[in-house]
Amino acid sequence: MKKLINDAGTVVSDALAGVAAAHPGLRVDVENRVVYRASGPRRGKVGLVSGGGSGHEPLHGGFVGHGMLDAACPGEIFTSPVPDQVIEATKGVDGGVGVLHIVKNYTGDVLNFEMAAELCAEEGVEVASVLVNDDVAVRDSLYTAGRRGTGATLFVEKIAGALAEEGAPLAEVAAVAADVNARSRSFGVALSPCTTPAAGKPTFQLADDEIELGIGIHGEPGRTRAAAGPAREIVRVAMDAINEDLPLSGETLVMLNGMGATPLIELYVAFAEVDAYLREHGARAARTLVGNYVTSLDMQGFSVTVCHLTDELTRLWDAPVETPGLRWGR
Amino acid sequence: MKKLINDAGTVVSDALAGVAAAHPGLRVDVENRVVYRASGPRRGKVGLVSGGGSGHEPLHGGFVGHGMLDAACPGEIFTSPVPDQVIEATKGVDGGVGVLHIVKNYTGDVLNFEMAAELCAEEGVEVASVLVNDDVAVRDSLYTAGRRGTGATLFVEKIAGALAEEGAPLAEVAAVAADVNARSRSFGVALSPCTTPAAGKPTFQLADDEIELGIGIHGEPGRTRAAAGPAREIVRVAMDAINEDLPLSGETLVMLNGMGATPLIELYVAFAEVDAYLREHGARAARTLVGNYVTSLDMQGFSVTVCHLTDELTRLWDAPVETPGLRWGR
Amino acid sequence: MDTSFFLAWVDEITRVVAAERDRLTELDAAIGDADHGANLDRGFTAVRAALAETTPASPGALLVLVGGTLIRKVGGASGPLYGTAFRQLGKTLGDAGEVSPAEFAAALEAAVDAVRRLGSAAEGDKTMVDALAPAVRALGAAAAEGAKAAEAFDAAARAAEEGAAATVPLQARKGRASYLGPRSVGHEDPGAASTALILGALRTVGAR
Amino acid sequence: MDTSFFLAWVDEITRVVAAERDRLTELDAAIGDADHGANLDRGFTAVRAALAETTPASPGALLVLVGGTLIRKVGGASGPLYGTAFRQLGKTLGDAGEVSPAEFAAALEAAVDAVRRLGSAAEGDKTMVDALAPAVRALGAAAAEGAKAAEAFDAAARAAEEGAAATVPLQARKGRASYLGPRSVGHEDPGAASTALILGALRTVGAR
Ligand SMILES: Nc1ncnc2c1ncn2[C@@H]1O[C@H](COP(=O)(O)OP(=O)(O)O)[C@@H](O)[C@H]1O
Ligand SMILES: Nc1ncnc2c1ncn2[C@@H]1O[C@H](COP(=O)(O)OP(=O)(O)O)[C@@H](O)[C@H]1O
Ligand SMILES: [Mg+2]
Ligand SMILES: [Mg+2]
Ligand SMILES: [Mg+2]
Ligand SMILES: [Mg+2]
Repeated sequence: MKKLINDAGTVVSDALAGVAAAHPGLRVDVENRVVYRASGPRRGKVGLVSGGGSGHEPLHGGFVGHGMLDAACPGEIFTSPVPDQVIEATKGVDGGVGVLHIVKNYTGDVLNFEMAAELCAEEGVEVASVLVNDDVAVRDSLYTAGRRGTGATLFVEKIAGALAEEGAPLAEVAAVAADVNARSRSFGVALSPCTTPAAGKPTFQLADDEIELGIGIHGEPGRTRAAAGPAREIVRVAMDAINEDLPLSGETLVMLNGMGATPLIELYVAFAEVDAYLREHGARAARTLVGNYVTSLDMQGFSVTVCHLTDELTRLWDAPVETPGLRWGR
Repeated sequence: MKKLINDAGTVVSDALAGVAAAHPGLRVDVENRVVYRASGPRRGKVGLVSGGGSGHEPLHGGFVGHGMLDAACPGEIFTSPVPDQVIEATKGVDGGVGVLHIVKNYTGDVLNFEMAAELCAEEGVEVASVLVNDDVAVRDSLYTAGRRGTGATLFVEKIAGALAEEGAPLAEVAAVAADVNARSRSFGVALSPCTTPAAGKPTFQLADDEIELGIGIHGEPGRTRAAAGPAREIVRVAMDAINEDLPLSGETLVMLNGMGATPLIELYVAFAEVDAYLREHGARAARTLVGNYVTSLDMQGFSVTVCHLTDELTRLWDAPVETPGLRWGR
Repeated sequence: MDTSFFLAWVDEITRVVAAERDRLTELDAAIGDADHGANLDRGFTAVRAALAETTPASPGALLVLVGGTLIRKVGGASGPLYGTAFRQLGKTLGDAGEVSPAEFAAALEAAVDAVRRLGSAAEGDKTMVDALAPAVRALGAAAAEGAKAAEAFDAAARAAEEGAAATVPLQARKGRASYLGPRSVGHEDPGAASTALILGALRTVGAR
Repeated sequence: MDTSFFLAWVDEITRVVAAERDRLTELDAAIGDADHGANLDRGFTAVRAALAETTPASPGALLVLVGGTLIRKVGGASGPLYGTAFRQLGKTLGDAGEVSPAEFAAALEAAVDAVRRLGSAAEGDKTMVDALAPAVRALGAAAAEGAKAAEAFDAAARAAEEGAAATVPLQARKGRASYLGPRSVGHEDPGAASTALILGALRTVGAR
């Protein structure tokens, strides 16, 4: 394992110091591990708080800023944050009209955010939560912890963030967040495992002619192992899984997301196949993102996330956003 | 080698198809391998053309758009483009007041752009060239091909692009480009080699406790091999090399650039060290970029580029830009 | 058993968790996200630090402090779950200065119920509950028969170890391992393994 | 030597470049950017495609076409350099239908001068010039002594091979390898190696 770090135990706080130095638009409480907008809460605006394990950068800290999150709580690498962080963040962004927690559906994230929400409610801050669970590789049944939250998290943060920026009330912001999640599906593929600094070795082994299908964003193996093949075929597997779950049609918002160590040129090769697949199925990539957005440390691979748009969602997607990881319109 | 591609021979055109599908603001001539702004040339505006081998994405195609390049010519992976591409692009962006070629200082890039420039001049298009050579790992002497062009290319493209957008004449645009280059210095470090699709295996071997210091962006080994160490020490080596060449002071524009396979969280860890180094030396990171901007396929590692700012350069850096790889102000 | 007994237990847990940290993380790498060892190690290191600052007045207060610290420092699934377990254990013991094996057995039962409520995992779902539940039963039975602490804790530790080992052939239905479906079969659940360590620590201290 | 002789030369270059593609790329991986084999293979494949469309009327026209195609298809340093070399070779030969060894030797000298002008590399800089220059001298000497084509080309090929081998101990002063400084020592220059292949192909065809 070779990592550009000082010490496996201080990666998260060292990185937060870097985030603070790099982005004057953010205020980073390194001690309590919360990333805020430097501008602070706005009276009358619903606050948006998200968080989760670190190692998925730019998610979530890179999406704090105008038109998106008000605060992010980074946990240890691949470990959900603790309730204290979420409480601190929630109180810190409260503009008097409530706070939305955007929580990816993992047992740890759910439990820690729930504990925090209860305590915040006791202290008089109104909190609503949206659970993101877009990963079609996991069956949402009694026999699993339910679908994982992956790429759609970014869509939820952006679109709910835009609506909150317009001054919509908490219930509406929570509703659009839930709607975006309901309209989104993801599927991920790994060409290589990743290595956490703490473990110091890859989370699994893959032969040179094997890939993992249906992976999440925590270096876990996928549902199945398959033979490596051309991008065209791998993308087809991912898109078939998405299409079977929620048939593709009409205008879509599509993210071709790199897992952290895949060259951008390869992501574009894959995106060309995604685009061709959508056309074949009578759908259109009306809005697109291609790049590293919801990563898994140094994993090679990608995920595709498709959200079925409405005019209103497109409008909110297009609204100005100013964060380290996503910026347009200002 | 595992790559998300269809075929080693078609990577560049397959990726260009993806670029075309992902970015409606671009017009991609896949056949002739030129990426243009969809809006076409603007009468009275100096055109900016850059290019070079592929494998460095988002450089250069990702920097085509308002406020930056008018066209980019992607060559094969790590191979400079051919004159035909540059000629096509130059003619295609000519707004009647000349075109600036932004050329990284590699023998191949220089020769191919020179041939193209000669032919364009013969056909009546005024062409000026700026050579980017910011890499302090290479001594600029009779005994080398001169300093390589690396990270400063992005600074040159952004700042010269902003001036061109304001309608400045070719001579002024070329002068500011040369000035940015003269004020910029870079140094790169590899934690791992990269693998080109054509070669199919890593360009060099590194043990688990070794790094390469003074690398370029083509997977070549660096000037020296050293023992791996904490980010703090590695960054110090890079910053010392930069500081010895052009002593740090005052306001700077700093890019902490990932080589393609380094997690963003690690880049932030390194950036914190860069920031600390600058403060120690009485300089300040007034403007910053942290992320994958000038990459080397799937290489792990980073480069730092520092540009000494003036008020005018800061103003041009802050001017609106709208490209796939860099966007603000619109 | 008094506060110093439970302090010794916490010390012993801290020691074994640190010693077994890599094994726990490897178990988690196979069917989870490779952080369980680091999570618990961080948590109990923080517990030790907290105990260096204050000495709680009773076993109950001590265990509430342990639980609260785990909740505040661990994160992940195991932080709230173990944190809740220790807090419930402490709360149920109240402020008594001395705790009998039977009282401890009853409190542990309450703790495991709290874990079950929070995580809604049943036995057989391949989680820490598969080690906790049999341990509680063994402890309760031993206490009901009037066993000494050393014997009762030995029974509980053995039951937890057997419960952890019995997770190997199961397919996970809760936690991250459930994402793997049938591929989760053949691996020991990391949380069940850490439960076995925690009850093993109780045996060690009980045998002194 | 007529057009068909040079056509055969080009065919033979195409064949050996394809066969040695990986070796050239490996040489380039060691001190460059691992593309020299792919570059030349792409270039000569394009040359073959161009020749399938038109048959040039003279050796000169053929070689100008080869050079132009290399410039248009190869890129990198070697594209303009080899392209210029072939173009200059063709231009110097003019539109003569038959070429003598002496005429070819003179044209090759002009070609190598053009490469030197374009790349401003001198002998000893560890580039293709280190194979081209001795080959031109050997060819010129043989032609001046009135050697047959077969003998003259054999001398040129041997000189190129020796020149390429002699680049191994050199420190590069031009091209990417120069970035490596002293670390470029101990490796054969890929461009010198491909020059040896190109002149080796001339020998092969001359010996038929
Ligand atoms: N719903 C649940 N109920 C009980 N225990 C659970 C549940 N989900 C997970 N666990 C336990 O937590 C362990 C994982 O802990 P840890 O790795 O620290 O957290 P995370 O899964 O968030 O990375 C699992 O091995 C399992 O024993
Ligand atoms: N200035 C120069 N003059 C002559 N030959 C050169 C010069 N620079 C590079 N070369 C030759 O080009 C070869 C590299 O070609 P190639 O790998 O195709 O291009 P690139 O270096 O652009 O990747 C070198 O091995 C060397 O022989
Ligand atoms: Mg975890
Ligand atoms: Mg090259
Ligand atoms: Mg875990
Ligand atoms: Mg090369």
